[in-house]
Amino acid sequence: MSVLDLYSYLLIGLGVLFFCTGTLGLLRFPDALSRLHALAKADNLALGLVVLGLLPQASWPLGAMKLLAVWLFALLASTTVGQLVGEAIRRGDPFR
Amino acid sequence: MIPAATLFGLGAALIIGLGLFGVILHPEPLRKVLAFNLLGSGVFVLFGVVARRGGGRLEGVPFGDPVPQALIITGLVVAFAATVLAVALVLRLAQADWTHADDSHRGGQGQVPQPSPDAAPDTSADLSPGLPPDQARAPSPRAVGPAAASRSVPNASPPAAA
Amino acid sequence: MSFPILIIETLAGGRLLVLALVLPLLGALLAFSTGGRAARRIALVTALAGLVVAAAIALQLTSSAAALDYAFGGWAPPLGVSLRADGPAVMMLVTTALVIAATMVYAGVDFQPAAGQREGRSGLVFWTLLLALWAALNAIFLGQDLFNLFVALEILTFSAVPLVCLNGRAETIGAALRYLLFALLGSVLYLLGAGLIYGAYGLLDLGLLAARIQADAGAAPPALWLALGLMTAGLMAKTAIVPLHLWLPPAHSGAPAAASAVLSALVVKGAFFVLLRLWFDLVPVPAGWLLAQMQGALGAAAILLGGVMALRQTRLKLMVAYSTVAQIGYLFLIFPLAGADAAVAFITVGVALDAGTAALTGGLLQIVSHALAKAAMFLAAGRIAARLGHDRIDDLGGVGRAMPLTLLAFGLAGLSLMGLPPSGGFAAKWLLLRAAVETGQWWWSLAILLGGLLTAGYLFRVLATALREAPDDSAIADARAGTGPAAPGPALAILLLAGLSVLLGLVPLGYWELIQIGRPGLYQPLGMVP
Amino acid sequence: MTPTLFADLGLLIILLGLALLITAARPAFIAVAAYMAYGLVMALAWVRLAAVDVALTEAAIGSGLTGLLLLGAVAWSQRHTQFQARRLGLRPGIPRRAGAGRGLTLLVALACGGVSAGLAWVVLTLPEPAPSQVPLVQAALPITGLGNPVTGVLLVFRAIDTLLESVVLVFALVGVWSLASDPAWGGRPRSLHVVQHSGALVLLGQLLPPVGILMGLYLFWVGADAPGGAFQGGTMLAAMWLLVLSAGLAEVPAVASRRLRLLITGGPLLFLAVGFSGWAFAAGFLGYPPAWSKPLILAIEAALTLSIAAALAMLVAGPPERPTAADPQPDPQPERNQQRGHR
Repeated sequence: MSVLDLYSYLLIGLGVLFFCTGTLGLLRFPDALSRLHALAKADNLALGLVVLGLLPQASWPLGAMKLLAVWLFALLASTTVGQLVGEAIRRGDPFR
Repeated sequence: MIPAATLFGLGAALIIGLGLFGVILHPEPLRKVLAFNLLGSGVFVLFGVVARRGGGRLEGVPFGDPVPQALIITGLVVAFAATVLAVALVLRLAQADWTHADDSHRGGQGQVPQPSPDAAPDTSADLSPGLPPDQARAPSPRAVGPAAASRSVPNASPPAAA
Repeated sequence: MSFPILIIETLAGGRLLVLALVLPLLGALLAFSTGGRAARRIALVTALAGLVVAAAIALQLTSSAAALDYAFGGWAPPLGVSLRADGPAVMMLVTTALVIAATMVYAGVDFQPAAGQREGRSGLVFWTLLLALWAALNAIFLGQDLFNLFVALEILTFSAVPLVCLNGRAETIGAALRYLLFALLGSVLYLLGAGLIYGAYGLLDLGLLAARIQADAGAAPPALWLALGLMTAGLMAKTAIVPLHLWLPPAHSGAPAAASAVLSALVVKGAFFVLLRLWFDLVPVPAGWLLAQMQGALGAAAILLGGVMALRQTRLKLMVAYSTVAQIGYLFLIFPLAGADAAVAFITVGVALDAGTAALTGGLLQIVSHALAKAAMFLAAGRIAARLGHDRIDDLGGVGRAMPLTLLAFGLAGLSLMGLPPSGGFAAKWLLLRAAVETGQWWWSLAILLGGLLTAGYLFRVLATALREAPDDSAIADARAGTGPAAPGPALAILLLAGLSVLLGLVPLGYWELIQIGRPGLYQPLGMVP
Repeated sequence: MTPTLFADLGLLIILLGLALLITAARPAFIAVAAYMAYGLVMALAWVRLAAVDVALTEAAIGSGLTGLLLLGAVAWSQRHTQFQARRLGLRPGIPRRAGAGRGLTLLVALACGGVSAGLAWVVLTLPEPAPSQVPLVQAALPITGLGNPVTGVLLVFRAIDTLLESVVLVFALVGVWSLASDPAWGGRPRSLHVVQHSGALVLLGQLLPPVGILMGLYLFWVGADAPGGAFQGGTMLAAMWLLVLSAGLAEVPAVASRRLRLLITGGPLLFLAVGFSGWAFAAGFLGYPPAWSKPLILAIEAALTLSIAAALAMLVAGPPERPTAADPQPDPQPERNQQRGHR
């Protein structure tokens, strides 16, 4: 196992840990807004860590750029969705 | 040892059973549509299993039989079309059930105009004798008057995708 | 296993098959994209072309006495997809073209946009989807590939369902939704079966599959039997055989008459035709003896239940719809009868028939004569309802005086449904009856006879009422006073369909050898007795 | 047990759990959410089954568009039922329908279990080695000039299925439109723009489409030689259009629009035209002359991609509801006001 592999394992493991934390928050927090918070914060960070961990394993430069793009788009999407869900909660739409 | 394809095949068998159960027994039409999608997905997985079994490995990379795979793609698109049509009908039915007094002459002349005064309270009775209770009928709001009903039409524009 | 990849295009006759499939498709796409009043004109032109193509295929088939084949793009099955026109397929092609053309004449200006409007909803939908439905039916009759047949069945569903609720009333939308759910369940079960068959054989082409299955007869894998069971169940839901018939009466009676005619006459037959292909082309029926007996039992139940329900209806269109449930029952008698000991032979009107051939011929004749008669009956019922403003059977008094041509057509169609000589329905039911007697399965003949009595019961009730004088205060008095001379087109179209369903019975039985063209091996050919 | 088999088992357990949730969850919203998650996990399963083309289609259509559609439908029917109930002074809430009796439930469950058991048995007894058409496709693919065998099957060997499938979308659209009311015919589908002022959505609607359109075109272009193709690319384009529509950055076209209809039928019509040309220049209907096959296929796929994108987006948009005459005003929202007033 090379140093790079060790680095990958470490970061991906950390990412998984954050994913678990986020899910725990989703399950245990009392209201919708805080659950949203837990998901948006922890999951984006977790995905970022996983992507960083995978970077040395990907082909350079195309694969790495694709991985980064995935993270970027996931950030963009989750931010927007977080906003929309937050607005819906404030308006009191039937979904809660 | 069980190969992965067989494992997915067994899973598909279970998913198909679940979907079938939902399609036949779920009382709400939208849930029937959902179960239909689940059932279809199980069928597609079975095609995928067949494709995987018929494939092999090329330079270490696994590949499947492209024929069933192409059939799945066609099937997915057709299933989507079916879902859209079913959902449109469900929504239209929900809308119409609240406004069923509003049935003046639409469509061609070939239709039979219903003598609405006597038929209005329960138009379904003479059209669906012997239907089991789980048939797709939305709640029938008998209290709706024609005036109230026609007012609700513009407001009731179906959904916007969230 | 080795197959050729490319084959040379067959003779021009094969191109006709492509035209039969593609012309209505092209018509539908053009009708949709141009829209407006042009949609109807495009449909009529397509109908004319379609009739010519169907007739040309029939001519080609009878003159060459061999099935027509076509492989798309020159790619030979199993890699490619092919079409095949054998005797039964051509019978269905011609019947479909006739019924659709007559329906178009009947619909006439019904679905035209209102004055000052460029395009109306019902018009665009009706003309586009009628053509789509036609394309789907032709694809089903000609299809030789299990998956290609699935896509065709789906197009059939998608074009038939919106026609059911064309008038937009709540109860017809409910009926359409129920129909769609039944049809979709049927399709998905069919697709599942097709997948299992591919898993077992790696083939989808009916001809190649049949050869393989017969080659290893007796050692068929379990996948084949499960697949056939699932596909049969799915197709039976689409055919509306009892007890899967619940969707049919509300759907077929709620649709506008022009649509009802096509739905009842043709659409249910589409699914049934695939069932025939499976049980006669893919596996010979005797292989599934128990299943064939069960199918026959469902058929008998449908004949009786449909008849009784039709007798109890108070609305004309609903009665005609229940009559469809009953008439479909006769079709399912083919399975036990044609599957019986094929060595039993008998001689009838100058033709020697083995029981299996008699049953199959009778069944196909039943499909055709019922298609013509039921289309005529629904169209006649539609005209009566349009004229009277209602279709309550008890208040039909005076119709015989006011609309004699329409009632005549209704009566002629009824003749065929009851199975009275000399109609096509008589020939069909008589052949089935003989097959039942000759193969010692007398219980089926009981169902056939009882079914005929029930049919006579509900039809005579309508005819007797319609021939009574109208009470002065009835709608018919107003209707008679209010309407000017109607265009003769619709009435003549109905009369043509009804007349054909009767005349079918006068065609010499030997001529139905046509049915055997392109179906080698499974049955002994008909022999003419000098 | 090898690690990959362990991963497959995990994937399968998640899928089955979600399937159970889809069937049994009481609130429809949860069932739909579970279905969307199911679709995404299923896309992974497709990769495991060595079907990347299918994985892309599943993620795009099976999970994405179908989920979007069902979610919208559930939201609407709940809001609609609550609104109507309040208006009529009934107790708000969704009335529960009577389910089937216990005996019937048991019977159906047994039948479905039987089907499952039969299928499992068949899966275990499928012939070994599995029959397949791989050798045939491998032998014939070089003639087509394509590198992706799935595209070869879809657009060359089984082109008729693909032609019919593209037409299915057109007819399904006619069916959906047929549910309009007569006065609304020719008008526009309901506006997808429901969220009044959402800066985030508008920003996404401006940022994402250029990238998404590029990706859609790439998916179509690469389909000839690698996973991708008209359906995947078309769905991507449809998704971008729907995003722009729901952000309120563009207006849904009217169903009477000739341009829209030509866009929708253009792909199938071109496909048919090329098909007929096969009679003159190739081995038959839907055949391609060998030298021209790749450019012709790409042309068909390009037209199909656009047609599929338009058809899918219009399918999700639904039947026309607003006569064009009453166009300029935004959709009135009395329904929401009503709800506010009641709270």
